[in-house]
Amino acid sequence: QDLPPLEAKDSYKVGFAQTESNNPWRIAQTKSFQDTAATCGWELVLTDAGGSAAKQVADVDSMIAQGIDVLFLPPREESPLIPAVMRAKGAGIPTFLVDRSVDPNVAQAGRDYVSFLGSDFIDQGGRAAGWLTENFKGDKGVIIELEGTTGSSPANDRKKGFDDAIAGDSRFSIVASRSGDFARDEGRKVMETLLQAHPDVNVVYAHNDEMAIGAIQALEAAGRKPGEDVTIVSVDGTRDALQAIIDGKMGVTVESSPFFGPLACDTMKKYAAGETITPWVKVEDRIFTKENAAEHIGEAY
Amino acid sequence: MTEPLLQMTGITKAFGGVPALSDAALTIHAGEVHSLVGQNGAGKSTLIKILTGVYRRDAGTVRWQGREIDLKSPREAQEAGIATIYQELTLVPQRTVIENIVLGYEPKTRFGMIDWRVAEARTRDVLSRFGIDLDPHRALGSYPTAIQQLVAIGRAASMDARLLIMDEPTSSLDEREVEVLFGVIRQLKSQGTAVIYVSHFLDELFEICDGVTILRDGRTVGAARIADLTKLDLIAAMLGRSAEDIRRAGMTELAASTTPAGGSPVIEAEGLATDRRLRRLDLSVRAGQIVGLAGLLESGRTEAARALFGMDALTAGQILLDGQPAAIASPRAAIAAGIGFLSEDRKTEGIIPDLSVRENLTLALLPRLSRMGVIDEARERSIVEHFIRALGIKTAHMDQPIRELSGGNQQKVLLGRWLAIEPRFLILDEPTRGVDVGAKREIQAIIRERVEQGCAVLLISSEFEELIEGAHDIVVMQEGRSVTRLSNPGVTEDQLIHAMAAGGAA
Amino acid sequence: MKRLFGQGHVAVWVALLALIVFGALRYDNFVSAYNLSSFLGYNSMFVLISVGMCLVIMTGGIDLSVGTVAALASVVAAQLSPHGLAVALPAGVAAGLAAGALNAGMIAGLRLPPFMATLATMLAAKGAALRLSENRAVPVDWASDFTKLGMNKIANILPWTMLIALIVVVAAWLIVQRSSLGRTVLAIGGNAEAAHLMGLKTHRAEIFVYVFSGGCAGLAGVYLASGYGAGQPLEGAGWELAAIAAVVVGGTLLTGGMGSVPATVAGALLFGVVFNLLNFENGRGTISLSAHWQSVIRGFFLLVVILLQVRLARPAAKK
Amino acid sequence: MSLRPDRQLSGLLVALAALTLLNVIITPNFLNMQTLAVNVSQVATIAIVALGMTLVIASGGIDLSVGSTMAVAGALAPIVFLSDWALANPGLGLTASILLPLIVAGLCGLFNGVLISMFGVQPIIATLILFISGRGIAQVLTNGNLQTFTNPSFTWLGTGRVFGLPVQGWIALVLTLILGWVVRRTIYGRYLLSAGGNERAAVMAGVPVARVKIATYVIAAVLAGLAGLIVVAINSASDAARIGQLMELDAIAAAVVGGAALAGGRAPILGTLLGAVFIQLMGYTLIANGISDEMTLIVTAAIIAVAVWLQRGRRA
Ligand SMILES: Nc1ncnc2c1ncn2[C@@H]1O[C@H](COP(=O)(O)OP(=O)(O)OP(=O)(O)O)[C@@H](O)[C@H]1O
Ligand SMILES: Nc1ncnc2c1ncn2[C@@H]1O[C@H](COP(=O)(O)OP(=O)(O)OP(=O)(O)O)[C@@H](O)[C@H]1O
Ligand SMILES: [Mg+2]
Ligand SMILES: [Mg+2]
Repeated sequence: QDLPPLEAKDSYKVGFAQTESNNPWRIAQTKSFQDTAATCGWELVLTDAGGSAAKQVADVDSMIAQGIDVLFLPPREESPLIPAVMRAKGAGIPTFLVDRSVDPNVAQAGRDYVSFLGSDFIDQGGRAAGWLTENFKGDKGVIIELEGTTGSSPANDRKKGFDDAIAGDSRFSIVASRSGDFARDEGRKVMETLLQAHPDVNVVYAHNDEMAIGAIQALEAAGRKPGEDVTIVSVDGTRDALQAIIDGKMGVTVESSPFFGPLACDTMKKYAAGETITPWVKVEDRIFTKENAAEHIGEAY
Repeated sequence: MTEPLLQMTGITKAFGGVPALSDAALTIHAGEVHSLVGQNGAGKSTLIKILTGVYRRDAGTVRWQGREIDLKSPREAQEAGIATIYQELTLVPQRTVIENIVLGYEPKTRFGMIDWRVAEARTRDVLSRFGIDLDPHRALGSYPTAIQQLVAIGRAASMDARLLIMDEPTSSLDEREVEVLFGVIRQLKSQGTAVIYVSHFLDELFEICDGVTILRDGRTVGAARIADLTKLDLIAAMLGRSAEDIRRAGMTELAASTTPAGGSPVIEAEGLATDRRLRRLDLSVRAGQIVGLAGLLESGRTEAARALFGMDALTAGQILLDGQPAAIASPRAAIAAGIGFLSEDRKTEGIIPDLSVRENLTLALLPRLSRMGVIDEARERSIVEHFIRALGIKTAHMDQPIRELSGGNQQKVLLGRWLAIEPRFLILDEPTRGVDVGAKREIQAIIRERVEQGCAVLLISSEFEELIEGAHDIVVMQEGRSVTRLSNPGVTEDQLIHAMAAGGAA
Repeated sequence: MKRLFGQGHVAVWVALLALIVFGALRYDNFVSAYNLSSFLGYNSMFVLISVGMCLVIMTGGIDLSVGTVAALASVVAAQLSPHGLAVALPAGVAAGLAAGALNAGMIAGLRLPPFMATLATMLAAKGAALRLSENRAVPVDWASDFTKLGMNKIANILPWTMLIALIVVVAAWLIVQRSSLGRTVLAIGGNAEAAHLMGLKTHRAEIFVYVFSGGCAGLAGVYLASGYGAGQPLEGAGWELAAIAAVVVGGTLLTGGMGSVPATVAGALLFGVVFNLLNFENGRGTISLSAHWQSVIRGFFLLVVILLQVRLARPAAKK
Repeated sequence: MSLRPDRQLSGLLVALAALTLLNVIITPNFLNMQTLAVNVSQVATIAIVALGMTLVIASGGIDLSVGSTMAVAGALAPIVFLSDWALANPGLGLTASILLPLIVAGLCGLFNGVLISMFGVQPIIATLILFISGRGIAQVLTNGNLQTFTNPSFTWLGTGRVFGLPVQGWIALVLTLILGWVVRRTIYGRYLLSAGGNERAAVMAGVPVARVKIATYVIAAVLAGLAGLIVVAINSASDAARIGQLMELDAIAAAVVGGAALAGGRAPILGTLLGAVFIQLMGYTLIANGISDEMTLIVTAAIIAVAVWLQRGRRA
């Protein structure tokens, strides 16, 4: 069965079914879509699932009922959003997945939805580990890992990417891996506690920048010198993280850009024009270190 | 003699180390109406609750129909054939009258569902036996205490029990209803049902009971056929004093009619009405005067009190304090104006169960006991100590939670709450309800003393004796109106009954 | 009729009706088969947990565990989905019943306060769900008949799940109205001590409501897995509050002793309609409500309904 | 006060001692000053909110909105001290950035209190309204953005030390002492317990129940606001979406483990502090010993159940 076509016109009714709005990354992503709407001729229908995959499906349903032309969907979870993708397809609405994908065993790009626009969470974790193995000076790396929200796919993937990569280097051992819920406050608390139990730690890998900043605060409060005696690596590329890199407190953050709007507009236009879209429109994530942080801090969120 | 129906011996029970019962005993025969008497806190209710499995006994044996038993819950007691009306009303006020009658024993249809039609018929049956006419579909809580009490009795009486226990069933009933109740008891008795009857109204005991067991300080001090005793003997045994002492004191202590009331009116009600069934109340009480308020159930006496105490908004009329119109918009305002109100509903409108005796007693007095919001605890303690002694409150210590006190003692604490504010005008709704004969006289004496000091009292009572001996004047109410005012001395019981009933026709 | 619409229950029906009329007039396709069936499907989960919660609240208790228990049940059902609906459905419900039994044991057996007991179960069920699922959503087997339950509809409008939910509702209503168990439930809420002294089987009734609520949550969890393609250990956050709100907006007092099953259903649907309306409003293009504004509006709406309820209930209470 | 709360307290103390002993044995580096400081700083916010919650529970109510109130206060503070006016008047600006959020938090409490005591709305639902929209309001105020800042004098509230221990720990302790005294010795405390113990009877004894309840919700909200400020100060950042999330459950749990009865009428202030400490220490133990996140949930559940059961057991 073929993908639903999209006719080329000036204005589209575009659905964007956001998963939640409880972190800066999501808010920046939503804002990016809103900003693009003005320039790209979108009449944007915005919903917010409040962190519930089931509600996200219901939200997509209500968009279908409203007769949207195109759907941009950042699926909260791989499997639970499949019904949404299938129903959009059934209603003749071309769908683009954003920032996360769905289970490829059931729904496939080019058949059930047009394409997946996004980066690779596993790869993000792997690149953080890669930078670490290259730049770590000591001979024994004792790692604390601050995981994202337990059970969420970025947490699972960033953990897998990092852990698999680090396993290849015998210098490193992960002494504790624990959820900080992607939040600064929680990251700080967990770090404070783990630091007491493992004072010999000299590497922190956080699944996002907010927790990394929390970890830096915990380290400083305990009289440690983040950046000097503890290396910190993380993912996202927020302004605070870039600042921390500039200040020498943090080693690296792997970019995970929330600014999907322009790419979405571009890809949709191409699709409407009849071009074939690759199943995975990869977002080229940069990597921010001392070398380039100052240069990019202006564009960070 | 045949095997007794129930035989309790050597029953012992302590609460947190404080003994409530020590070596209590009770024997009941089938078809006997047996009374359990004793002062407040003597352990009557506790003994009953041990029998029905609410409390576990520390020691002692219970034989029921010749076999030793150990009931673990009220349900087991009911299944064994013991139905109980507990002292504190134990019904569900939010639910309808029908439900409260049939709960736990609902008639079922063939499909195992409740047959509401049969349930209603059964309820009407029970109600008509007690001559109550009400809407059984309404929530029980919307009816006055007396009605609720009758429903509780009706429920228990309809359970076909071998033994029916009534812990102070008549405390909120008037004489007419008591007569109805006695009719029912006699009928049950003729069917062979035994009844344990607890009451502080000794006259009732002589009227209805066959045998009596006397408890004092948790111990059974005597059991006898009631016919073999005089009232004085009974009182003497309860109090542990000689009959001679008692004789000298006389029966009620109010006896206010002997002293003429001479003060100026403290409070006057002119044509008061509320949308709670108070239609028109005219009333005045002078300093040093006791005015009685008489009336049948539903006549609106409680409503009159509520209006005077600022609990219900007035829809007509006004209240004068010392001749000046006064706006009494809330109980708080009433208290500030020197008015106290002892409610008839001790449990829901009186005690704060988790607070101590001390905290309960000083609750209304607090504004005067504190400076800048801080309570003067030393003064508080001395005041409480005074009232515990003056009212003879039986409590382990003043910091004991009030819920652990016996019913009568709770009542005394609440009376203390109002006496403590030294009111100019005190409304007493059934003040001696549930209070034993000894304490009753003490309470009456205290009230009289306050009146002599100039306090004005409005006394609501279902006991004619209390009204006739105690009140200077008696205002009679009917259907929310004050209809007659009788003046003592000289009011007779007949006169009063006539005034209460006759107006209905007028 | 009076039972259905009586007392404080009017407010919720009035509000529900008003919102539906408002939506129908203001938005295209609001009352369309598509929107209706999706609405009923999604909200059948909330109807289920709300009914369970209603019975619990009638006893004066509370069940905070419904959301995570549903998540746990969804994981169990999804894991067993290759064996088909006939295995996965009972297994999911059984998981819910087991959690309910745990609550019942702590509350009726150990006499823990319901709030704390079910809070503990709420945490434990989430932990168990994460553990079983190894921290990720468990895909269902699309080849088995398991997903039929969640996906199929009668006449293209009425989802099976809503039909099942309605059957549970009717059963609960009958139990409350017509069985001694149901009357005991209400009596406990009215006056637990009195109910005990009246010789009612209070333990049995307490156990029943928590197990029933657990079963409802289990069923909702099975539907979650079946209708959304996966067992979801993280789903269910905040469901307990949604259910409590539905019950209360339906005119039931949290102190127990009274309440209405049908009005609770209306309450659950009411909140569903609000979400649905917000989505449609955002689609009209006039204003775009951010998620933040949406929660402000939802709170405000709750306030309005509650005040409406207070107003409508007042005169009745006075009499 | 009667003997009862003391007996309850002693049960909790025994549990705390056992947990501490367990930690001394199994947790590395447990006996050191930094461990104490970490725990004190982490428990302080829960304890402060739980104190207010205890009063609310004593009045027979519950307050679900404390987390949202924290978010509102926490979102406001940076807005105030980052404003041009505050930057021009640092002293005044700092004062305002503390007072204004507390006042607004108090207004949240006023809203709850009025709904509950004047309109007769059930507490759980009345406070659910702000639970839902309060955080939304905080997010609208900040446009959902994370506000980060450097302001050493404000940050002191979260990171400062007095006698070697975190400032917020001292604040929690002082508040406990004050509230403990208020409950025992003031007319407000007595009125609170009466209103929660038997509202009808309290009204008839002249207790201004409505005023007492309103005051209680205001106090609880102001305390929550203070906790919100502390959280923001520790993190040097305000994230309206996250501040105080799930705080209501932690606070209620602390109060109940400390001996509060949800039916009202009891306000074990010291117990609440210990309850909060117990919950904190339990969390610390699990994290420091590398118990996985899922198991942490299960073990926490079991410990809460046992702790509450111990409380109950002593009462029966
Ligand atoms: N649950 C309890 N906890 C502690 N003490 C109790 C409890 N129940 C009763 N008591 C004490 O036991 C004693 C006997 O009380 P009980 O209620 O049996 O008296 P009673 O004879 O029924 O009095 P009354 O005529 O006032 O009803 C009293 O001193 C009372 O304080
Ligand atoms: N049979 C009845 N049907 C309906 N309502 C009743 C009935 N009996 C009483 N009530 C309610 O009870 C109230 C009457 O008060 P109540 O009977 O307490 O008056 P009272 O004269 O103070 O009696 P008492 O103080 O002896 O109980 C009314 O508000 C009325 O609503
Ligand atoms: Mg008694
Ligand atoms: Mg009366």
